[in-house]
Amino acid sequence: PIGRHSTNSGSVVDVAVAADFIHTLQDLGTAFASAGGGHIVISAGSTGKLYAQIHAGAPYDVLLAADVSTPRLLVKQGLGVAASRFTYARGRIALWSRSPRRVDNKGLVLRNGKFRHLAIANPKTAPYGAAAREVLQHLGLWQTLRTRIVRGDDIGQTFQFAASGNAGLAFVALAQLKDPAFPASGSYWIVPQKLYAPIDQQAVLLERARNNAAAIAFVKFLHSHRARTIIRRYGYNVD
Amino acid sequence: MSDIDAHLVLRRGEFVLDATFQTPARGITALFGPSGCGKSTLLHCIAGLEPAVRGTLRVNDELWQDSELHVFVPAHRRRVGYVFQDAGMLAHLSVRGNLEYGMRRARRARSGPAFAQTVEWAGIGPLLGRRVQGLSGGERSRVAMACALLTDPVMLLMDEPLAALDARSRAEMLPYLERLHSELSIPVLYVSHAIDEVARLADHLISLEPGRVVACGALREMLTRLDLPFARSDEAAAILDAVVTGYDEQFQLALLAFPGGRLAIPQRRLPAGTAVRVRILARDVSLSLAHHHDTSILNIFPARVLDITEDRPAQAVVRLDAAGAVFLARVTRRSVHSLGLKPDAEIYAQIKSVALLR
Amino acid sequence: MSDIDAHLVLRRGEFVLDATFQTPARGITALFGPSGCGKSTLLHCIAGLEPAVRGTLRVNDELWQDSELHVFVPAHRRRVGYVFQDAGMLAHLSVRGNLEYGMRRARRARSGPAFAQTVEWAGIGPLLGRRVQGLSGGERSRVAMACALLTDPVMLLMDEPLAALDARSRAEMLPYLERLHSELSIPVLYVSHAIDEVARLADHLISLEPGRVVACGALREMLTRLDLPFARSDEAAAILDAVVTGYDEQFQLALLAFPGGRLAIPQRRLPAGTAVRVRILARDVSLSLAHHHDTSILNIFPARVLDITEDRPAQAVVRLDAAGAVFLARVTRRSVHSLGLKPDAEIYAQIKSVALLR
Amino acid sequence: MNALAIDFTPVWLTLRLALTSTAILLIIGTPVAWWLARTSSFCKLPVESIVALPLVLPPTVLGFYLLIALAPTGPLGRVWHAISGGSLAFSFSGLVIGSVLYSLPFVVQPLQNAFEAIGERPLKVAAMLGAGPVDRFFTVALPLARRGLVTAITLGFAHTVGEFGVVLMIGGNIPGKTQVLSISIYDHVEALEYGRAHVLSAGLLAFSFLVLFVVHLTNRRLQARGL
Amino acid sequence: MNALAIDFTPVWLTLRLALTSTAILLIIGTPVAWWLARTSSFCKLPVESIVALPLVLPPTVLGFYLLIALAPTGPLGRVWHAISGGSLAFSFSGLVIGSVLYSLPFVVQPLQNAFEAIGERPLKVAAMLGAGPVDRFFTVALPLARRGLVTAITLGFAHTVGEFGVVLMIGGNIPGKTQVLSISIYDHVEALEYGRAHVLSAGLLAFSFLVLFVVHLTNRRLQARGL
Ligand SMILES: Nc1ncnc2c1ncn2[C@@H]1O[C@H](COP(=O)(O)OP(=O)(O)OP(=O)(O)O)[C@@H](O)[C@H]1O
Ligand SMILES: Nc1ncnc2c1ncn2[C@@H]1O[C@H](COP(=O)(O)OP(=O)(O)OP(=O)(O)O)[C@@H](O)[C@H]1O
Ligand SMILES: [Mg+2]
Ligand SMILES: [Mg+2]
Repeated sequence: PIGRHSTNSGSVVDVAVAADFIHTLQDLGTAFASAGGGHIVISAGSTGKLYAQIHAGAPYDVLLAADVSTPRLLVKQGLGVAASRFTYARGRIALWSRSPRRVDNKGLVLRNGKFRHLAIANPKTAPYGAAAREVLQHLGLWQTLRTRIVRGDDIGQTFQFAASGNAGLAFVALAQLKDPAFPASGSYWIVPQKLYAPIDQQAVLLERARNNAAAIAFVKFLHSHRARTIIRRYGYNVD
Repeated sequence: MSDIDAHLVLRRGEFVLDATFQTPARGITALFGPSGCGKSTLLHCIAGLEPAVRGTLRVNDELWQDSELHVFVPAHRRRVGYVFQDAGMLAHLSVRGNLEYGMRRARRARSGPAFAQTVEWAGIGPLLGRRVQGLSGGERSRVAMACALLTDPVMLLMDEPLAALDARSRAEMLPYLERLHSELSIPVLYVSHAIDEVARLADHLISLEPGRVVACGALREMLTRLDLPFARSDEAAAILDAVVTGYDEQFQLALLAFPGGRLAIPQRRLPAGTAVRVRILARDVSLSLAHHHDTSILNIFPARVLDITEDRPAQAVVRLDAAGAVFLARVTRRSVHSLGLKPDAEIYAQIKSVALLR
Repeated sequence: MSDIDAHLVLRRGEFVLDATFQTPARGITALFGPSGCGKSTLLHCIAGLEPAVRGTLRVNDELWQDSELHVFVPAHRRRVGYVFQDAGMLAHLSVRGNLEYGMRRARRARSGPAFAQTVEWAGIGPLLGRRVQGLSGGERSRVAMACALLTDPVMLLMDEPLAALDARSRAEMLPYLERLHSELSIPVLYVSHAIDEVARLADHLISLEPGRVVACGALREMLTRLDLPFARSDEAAAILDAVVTGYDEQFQLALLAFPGGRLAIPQRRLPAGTAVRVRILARDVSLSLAHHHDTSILNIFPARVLDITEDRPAQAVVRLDAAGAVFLARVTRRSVHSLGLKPDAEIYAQIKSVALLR
Repeated sequence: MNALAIDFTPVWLTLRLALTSTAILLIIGTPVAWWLARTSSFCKLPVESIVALPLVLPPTVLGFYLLIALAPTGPLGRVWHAISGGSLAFSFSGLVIGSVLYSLPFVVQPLQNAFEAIGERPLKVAAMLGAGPVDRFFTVALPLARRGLVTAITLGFAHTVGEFGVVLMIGGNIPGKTQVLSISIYDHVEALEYGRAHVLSAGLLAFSFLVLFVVHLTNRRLQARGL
Repeated sequence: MNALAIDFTPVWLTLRLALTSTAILLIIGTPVAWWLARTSSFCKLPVESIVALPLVLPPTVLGFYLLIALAPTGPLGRVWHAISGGSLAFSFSGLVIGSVLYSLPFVVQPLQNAFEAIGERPLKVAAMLGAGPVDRFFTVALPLARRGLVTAITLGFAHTVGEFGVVLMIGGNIPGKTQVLSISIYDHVEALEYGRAHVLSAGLLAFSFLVLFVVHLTNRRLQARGL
């Protein structure tokens, strides 16, 4: 694949990122640049869409996916550099309502609260959705709430459902609530990790950037303490 | 008194129509005037198709429009039958569709026979299933006339309906048009630029100049008034009332009497006593000093010269009086001179042909 | 020999046009026939606007169409000027835009004066800036005629161009149309249902019945042939060639001579020796046994009866020969009887009016 | 479960949505188009532009604003709640509103053009044949604008079928309730289930081709008979 | 960074894309519409339906298939690569192809209707005034189809501006290269940057309103002078 764009622009790294991580990445980019790394160009999209694009030769150097399976698949198909694959963040979900004091710190509102709609991300396409389903199944509410669940395309939409007041409650990414730039009001319950399988988000260096020093440097940077601090600040767990 | 009483004003670009006239709401009133003088526009106004028109319009004691009183009866409630100059029809319907469209919306349901009869008259039977686009010019106008008649209108507006017809079709339709006003007893406003058609059909005449009405009155007077264009035209004619007195079986001539004399005209049998109306074209009248019996001209009678107008370089119009009946003769100035014609001269009028109107 | 040579076949729904004719490619050829007989369709075929037409068409030694040889000159290359029956124009252009559209695409660039002159003739100067939709019926046809002329065509096709005109505008345009064939020297195919117009304008005549050509030839012969509808119509006329011999200043009469006698007609001065053509309507001719000098009829000369056709119940057409000039008289059967008319009878023809054609 | 097993609920839902929306689009769009074609009010220009506006917003963004409007606290949602007691977002009614709003220009513009092309003439002729304004509209204007109507139906229907941004946003992707075919295909693509996406897409194309073909064929038939 | 600071690159990119696509849409769509309006070939019906088809696929799905076609290994991408040496997917050219394909029905259908409404008559009149087929097309058919042209431009332009499903898929949301305004707004909404989304949306609406207003105004002016 030939990308007219970044073949010889050594100091530019094209990063494809899952939508939930975009603000974190912006901060990381600033930090990377100030550390003398280079400039990163961010293309956001859902992980599924990004996969299809990479498959079609998209000029991305690094993928920060929202799941594990996509980077794994890319590596398997020879589109990703196997050695570079690693979990850069572990997402956490929270049950959120825009009304203050609506959500208690045990999530009891799910069982006895009055709400018309509960928004979750589409479990089929979004890892956060799958996690939300798991939580509900764990609590034994998946069947009872079935008719009240509305599904956003991704956690961005899920957040909008609740933020616009159309859905009383929503399972959103903790990162969305912790975002320093847009602190959310209302009340939330950070769902205990034991209720769902970890939402591991993996990064992978893409094959076309195998020899791109700046890209390699960026992936390395993600491992750094400085990067981890930033990521943690957005509500992600990092190993 | 049932009249059509109009005072209508409309501005359209640079053209201003300001028409005031009154005409009886029965019989046929011809609208006559040069191209672009506003005849079609006037019909549009009367039909209610020009919302911008100001003024008043009263038909048959019904007020159709009064811009002071904010009265404006919408077009479809006026129930006029309109034959447009371009024979406008509904392009998405067949000929039959067009005919039925108006018929179904008529005041009174028209009977099947009325339909069959109208189709028969207009000679459009073979066209019924056709789309209106393929029609020839003459076919279009015949269909349009049939459409207008089938709406059972209270008034007919016809904009040069015969202009696209050949002489034969025209001759076939004229008698029916003539019967319209007796049979249907609805008034007809009839635009035409053919004086012979007007003379033949109309009872009343409205003469237009660009934008305005210059004269308006009974056809007969208007035709012989030397201050109006009719008497001066090539088609100048007089109209006389006569009574059928007999019939010449051998030569199939109807014998008529009028105050000034007798007329024999080629005509199918008419019952004696029938009142008829004949038209005598000025150009068909020649004058002689003596009564000659050896000519092919059948109709010769004595008359007195009323006046002589030399309206053209070489020609004159002579107004004649035959015992009260006024008619016109177009002769050369040379003949005026050689025959010594002057007012009150007694001469013989030789009439080459006479048209029976009805 | 430059001719228009056509053999054209077209099917349109139930109507089939199968027209074969030959006419000289100069002067005016009239297409005459009843409504719906295919006159407009024939013009369309000649113009190249009917791709479905089969057959051959040759104009001026150029092959415009031969379906055997797969020759079909596209419409815009035929360079004909076409005045459509509905005076079709380009609705998105002003009157001036329409005129210039054709002018710019003409074979030879037309000069400004040609434009001004044509506009002047058609009397459309005040309309130049107008949109074509607002034009009255008569205005439309005048603009359409001017458009067609300004394309500098090799042939003109005119579909009832005067039908929408009033008598005055018609009279104003006729002389110009008459001059077309001498001045422009291009052939004109002229559709009309008015025999008088045809008689006045045309050199040749193609007579149509629904779908086919029934006769085709020089106007003069066609008009007096008793087997054709012209001689039997009300407008039956004969055409005579004459020469100007003098002028009566006092009464403004032109004096003409033709083999059978002399004619005096109201007319502006014409130089002596000019060859002219006059039309004598059958209905303007009366017959007498003696020569009467005391009548207003100026033109009287001796003639011999050729034959008599009693074509109507009460009337007959008498063909007359005045020293080789053949003309017609329409008289009643009674006059035939009372005057004892029969072939070879010697009589006097009294001619009420004579029209100078050109 | 077979990898290509397909749930047909979205198909019916889509069909229902497309038919309902198209019907409502015609009901709303036709008078608007008629008014626009015939008015010379100074409002014409702004209204024309406003009708075309929903087009320029990305559907998801339009959906976002609709979501705000339809929310129980939003202007539309409040009215609706007062009337029906229900909520608009995440309901079929909401989907219909979204689709109608988004597809309106495709219905109004062709209709308006068609109405304008008719001109005054046939309406005058019909008036003279005794037809009142409403009568004229149905028996003359609509038949003569048939081509525009067909285009309006085609574009409106197809666009509603294909629309998914707005629908996804205000529908909440609830299976059996607001999950229409387009979303369902989209989900398959996102979930990398390309096989199912291909099958559904092919089916959708074939079906739509059929519908459009039938619409155009009907149009032709009518054309052959009428205009 | 100010929360409402706005990057204008997407705006220019969008404008460039919309103008290019509209121009290409007209160049491609006009002959197609003309052919459809005048042919009586049996191909007409299928072609009409095919032109309308891209509409029924959700844009992202259409984009997905386009992506496959435009990829260096795909049919179109391979040809393009052979010709230009570049890649179609994720390039401006690719965006243009996608937008054109997706907006084609909005351009073809109104134009086709307008061409059909003209009828044979004016073309015959023009032929008699000496105009050949091409001349007639430009001097008669196009001016008479002006209303359809305006609608085609309006719908084509607005739809390209608002389109984002296809563009997101085949463009890859690359800032400065394929990240158009619609995607950028979408991103802001997704990233919960509602403030910026509002500002951009309002700007987009205002700007588009202006463009549409000008188009309609021009149309009116022309109408007043011409048809
Ligand atoms: N929109 C307009 N702007 C300016 N003048 C107009 C407009 N519409 C019509 N006219 C003019 O109004 C006048 C009257 O037109 P109208 O059609 O009534 O004439 P008419 O008497 O019927 O003529 P004709 O016998 O030729 O049909 C014409 O001179 C015409 O040019
Ligand atoms: N599409 C069609 N289907 C069937 N018949 C048609 C079609 N188009 C025209 N015709 C018929 O062809 C015949 C010839 O039409 P055309 O217009 O040439 O007549 P015309 O001689 O010009 O008559 P007019 O003097 O009335 O204008 C008419 O009888 C007409 O009805
Ligand atoms: Mg008129
Ligand atoms: Mg004709």
